[in-house]
Amino acid sequence: MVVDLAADDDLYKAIILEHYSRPPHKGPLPEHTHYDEGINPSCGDEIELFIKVDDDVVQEVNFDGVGCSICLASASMLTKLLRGKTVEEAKEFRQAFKDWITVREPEPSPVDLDELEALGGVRNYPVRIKCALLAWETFEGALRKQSVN
Amino acid sequence: MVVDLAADDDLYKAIILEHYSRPPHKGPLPEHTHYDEGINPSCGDEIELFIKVDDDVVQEVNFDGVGCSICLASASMLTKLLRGKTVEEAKEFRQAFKDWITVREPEPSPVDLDELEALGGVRNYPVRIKCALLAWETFEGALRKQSVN
Amino acid sequence: MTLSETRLIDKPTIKKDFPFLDGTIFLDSAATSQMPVPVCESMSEHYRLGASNVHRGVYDWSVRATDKFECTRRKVAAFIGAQDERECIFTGGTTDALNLLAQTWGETNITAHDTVVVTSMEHHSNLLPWTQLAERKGANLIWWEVTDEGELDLDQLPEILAAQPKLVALTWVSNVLGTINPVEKLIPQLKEHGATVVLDGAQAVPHMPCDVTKLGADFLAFSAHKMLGPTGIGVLWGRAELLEEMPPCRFGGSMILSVRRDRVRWAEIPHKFEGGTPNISGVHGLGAAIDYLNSIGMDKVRKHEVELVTYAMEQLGQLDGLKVFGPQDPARRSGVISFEFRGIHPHDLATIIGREGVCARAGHHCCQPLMKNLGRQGTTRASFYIYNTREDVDVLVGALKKAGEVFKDVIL
Amino acid sequence: MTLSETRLIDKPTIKKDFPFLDGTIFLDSAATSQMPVPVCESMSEHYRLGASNVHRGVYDWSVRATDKFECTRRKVAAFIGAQDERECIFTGGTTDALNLLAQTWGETNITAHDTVVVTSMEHHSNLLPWTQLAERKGANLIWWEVTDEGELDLDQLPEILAAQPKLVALTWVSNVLGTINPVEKLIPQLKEHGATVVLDGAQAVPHMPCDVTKLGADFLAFSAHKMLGPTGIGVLWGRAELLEEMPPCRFGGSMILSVRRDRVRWAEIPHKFEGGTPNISGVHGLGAAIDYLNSIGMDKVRKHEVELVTYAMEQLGQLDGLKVFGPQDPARRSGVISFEFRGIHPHDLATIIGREGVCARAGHHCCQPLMKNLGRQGTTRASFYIYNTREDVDVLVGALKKAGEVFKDVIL
Ligand SMILES: Cc1ncc(COP(=O)(O)O)c(C=O)c1O
Ligand SMILES: Cc1ncc(COP(=O)(O)O)c(C=O)c1O
Repeated sequence: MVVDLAADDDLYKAIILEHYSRPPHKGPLPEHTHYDEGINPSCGDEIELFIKVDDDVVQEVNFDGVGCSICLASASMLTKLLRGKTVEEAKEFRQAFKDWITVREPEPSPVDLDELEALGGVRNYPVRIKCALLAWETFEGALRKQSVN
Repeated sequence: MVVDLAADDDLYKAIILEHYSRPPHKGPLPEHTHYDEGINPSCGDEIELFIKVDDDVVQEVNFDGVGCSICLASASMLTKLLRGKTVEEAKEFRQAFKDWITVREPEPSPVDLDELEALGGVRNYPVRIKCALLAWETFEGALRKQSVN
Repeated sequence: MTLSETRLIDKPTIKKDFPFLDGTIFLDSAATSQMPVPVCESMSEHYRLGASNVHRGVYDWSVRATDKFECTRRKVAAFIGAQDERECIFTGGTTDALNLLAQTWGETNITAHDTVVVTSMEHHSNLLPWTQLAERKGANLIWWEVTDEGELDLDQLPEILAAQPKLVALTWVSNVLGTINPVEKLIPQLKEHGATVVLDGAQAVPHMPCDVTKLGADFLAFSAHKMLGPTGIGVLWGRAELLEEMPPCRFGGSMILSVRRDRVRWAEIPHKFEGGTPNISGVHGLGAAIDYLNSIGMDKVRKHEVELVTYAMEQLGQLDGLKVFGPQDPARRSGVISFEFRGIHPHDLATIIGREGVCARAGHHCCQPLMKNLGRQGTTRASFYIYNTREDVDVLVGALKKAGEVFKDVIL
Repeated sequence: MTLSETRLIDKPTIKKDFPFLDGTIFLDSAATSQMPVPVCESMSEHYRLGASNVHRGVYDWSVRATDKFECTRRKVAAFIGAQDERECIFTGGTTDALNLLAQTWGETNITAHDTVVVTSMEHHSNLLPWTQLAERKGANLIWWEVTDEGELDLDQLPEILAAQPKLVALTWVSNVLGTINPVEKLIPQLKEHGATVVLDGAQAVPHMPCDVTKLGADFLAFSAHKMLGPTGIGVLWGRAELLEEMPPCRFGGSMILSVRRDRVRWAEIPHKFEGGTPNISGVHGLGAAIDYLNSIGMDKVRKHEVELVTYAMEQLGQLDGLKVFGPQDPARRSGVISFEFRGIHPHDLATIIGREGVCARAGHHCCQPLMKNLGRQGTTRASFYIYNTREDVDVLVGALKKAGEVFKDVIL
């Protein structure tokens, strides 16, 4: 019944609450090559992103910080989904997710968004889109700050 | 006919236009004991008042400056009517005029306002009340600045 | 149960004047209040009868607008207990008022030798103008701390008095904790020690009787949009002696006596501080809002709030895992209730109760230093006003239960 | 005669949207314009649908208010030809915008080694912020003079360019003389010599097409209440590079990224400059006003004005003893006509024509240095907008004749 409730919820899908409860890649990553922090000024949520790029591939990503379920679940999904992608692929993936989540009636995304599809419900809650995007903007910021050469 | 027109006018009575055209006491008064200038900030009109008090009596008053017909006629009437009054009488007279002109439906004034009664029409033009009062406020300012002892 | 409430605020009138509240449980009046139809109409009237600028035109429309404008100034003065309407300056809001103050009074009075006190429960609007000023001037800055109960730490008062601060920036009512600071006790002591006291009245003036003369404060700021009026208009009240000495800081039309190339003379107060075309319809709206509040009576407004808060504290208290921040005694707090519920993030909580038709606020409420003290990023906040009822509280409680359901399996 | 006019601006629509103008000849739009019913309704809507603060709430009302707010920012950007909506900062009006600019850009950029240029036709709002700043900083101040024809003295341009001013404060259109300054020619030259150009657009943006990108200006300020919108709202537009470097100067809610006791980080532009609850309904009103003007088309607005001014200059020219200040060529002027009539004091003139139902303005129009140049205390000013017609001009002329009668025996 609990699972049903979550499944019925247009926003708080089970997979989101699962990532929120038990993020697989949370905590600082001492040997990162890229880092940035993101702030949502309206709620004060703060995300840190630790990225280890090697050989032009995102080897590891971890996040840390405090935030709402949407924000942290999205961050956790990021850490899972960007692992192993080349920097270029990661950037494209980020853009695809952003494009998909910020339009009212999205086309199917050109890339497979995987678990992120569960976040589609935020479209009904426009202010929460920022929450879903915070980690991804932070990712972009981290790469921009210290561009991969 | 011209005189009629002016007489019929609720604001621009003949006596007002007469004072405006030919003020009897205009121009600086070198041997004044009191002086002040008044400004109407909304139109830029400026009045100077020169007062000679002797033996506690207003011996002479002149005005100078630029302004509209109401402002200058009122100033000119002042220079005529305050002459010969004691300072105390002049102050009372000023107050009586102010009280009379600033209420919508005045009681007959306790003092004889003489020609000033012609200014009663400004009550229909509330912003112009300031014009009618400028010289009188300046008179008060001049006395205050350099109080008669 | 709702009987005494009905006696305080007439429900049919509220229903008629706030028709859009039907079906919405609006619990965010601390952010901005709703506007009753009569206030809205009074604002439109300015335009529908023919708009005009104020203080300058000789034609009838301008006279009408100017009369109403200055008449509202008198109304404001009476509403807050000011002795002289010239002490009331129209601004764009509380934030605008406090910044204006920092720019004129602050710039000319605070030096590197002075001490400035801010409390850690200040809204950013009564915090940053002063911390930035202190930094710019190299002045000494003291933070007046808040106790675990969410009240100003009175044990720190001797230290503060000993520092002889030039300025104390103090909120009358906290927009997060609901705490009503004991300003009538604090102000005389602070002033005895030479302080100028700036009261942030944004959350107080709309909710309780105000008498600045009795309080003895130096400055008070508040916003119309939190008291049934429109956005874009607020008031800075200050004691005439202080205002007269302050230089103007917004230069333009209407604030001058005369302008020559080599010499500018400023207008008298309050006009000296009101450069440019003011928010005329906003002022009209503020006037109408004051009329509306006066027609209820500020005593009743406050009583209604105490009743509601009492009921809300009781009901919320019965929810497992719910913690209300700030004073627990309803008599010591306003109609602002910040709470935490089972560790659910305020954003999530506000979203879920929002789906049940409850408008509440989540976040730091522009009080980040206070959040730091509370050890939180943010809180969920419900705030009441004249149109709220016990039923609203019941809906809130029901909505919170639903949120509990959604997050029941979440480990935090 | 009125045929071509009818083609430009649809009279029945005007009658419907400005019903209160019936019987009143409103010739004071340079002070403040009238508001059409649709704009008024758009403002009321914000309150009648349920008010909310912007940028902070998670509930629907807040989302709706925020969307409309930010959508208006895009509308404003498009209206003035800005490339980036983030370049448009909402302020309380033109005066507020220019003071904000002086307080941030001015404070940080002007030093004792710099030269500041103001023209002698500036409104006090684009004059005093800069003369006061120059005085405060000990900067060099140059007055750009006005010719007897009421145009900027271009012979002085070499001198001005040679001084390499850091700042030139320049009105696009004079609110007294109606002069349209040749900004598209002047700005490139001024900028080539290193100047930052601040355009006062208060009398231009409402009356003619505007493209700041093409103009190449650095800053532009204007007010909603002169373009069919409400009081209390205006815009400061600035180039993003400049805005990004400017420190904020109105501290409070919504303009921060994060606040810690030891460190404050500011929000991005434009929010950095918009501390506090903004004038939300005012912004909505500005948006609706822009919609209204766009539905006519700014080209048509300008053409209508040229037609009216042409007619007015002709008709006024036939009155004995009437002198129009400023350029005589209607193509070089806006719908603002200042005049003198037989030496009758402007206050008297405005009062008498006011009795005939004509609302015009008398005084120095917040341009005292210009008045000094003209050798007058003030002028009488008639100004036109979309709702004015040739018949209005006829009534004005008739009213002036009456004034002539009243003052016929007066010796001046
Ligand atoms: C040229 C000019 N600049 C500035 C202003 C000031 O505008 P506001 O009073 O809306 O701030 C005005 C109008 O009063 C004006 O005509
Ligand atoms: C205590 C307090 N101070 C100041 C403000 C700022 O008011 P405004 O946003 O109207 O300027 C608020 C509300 O936001 C407040 O609650």
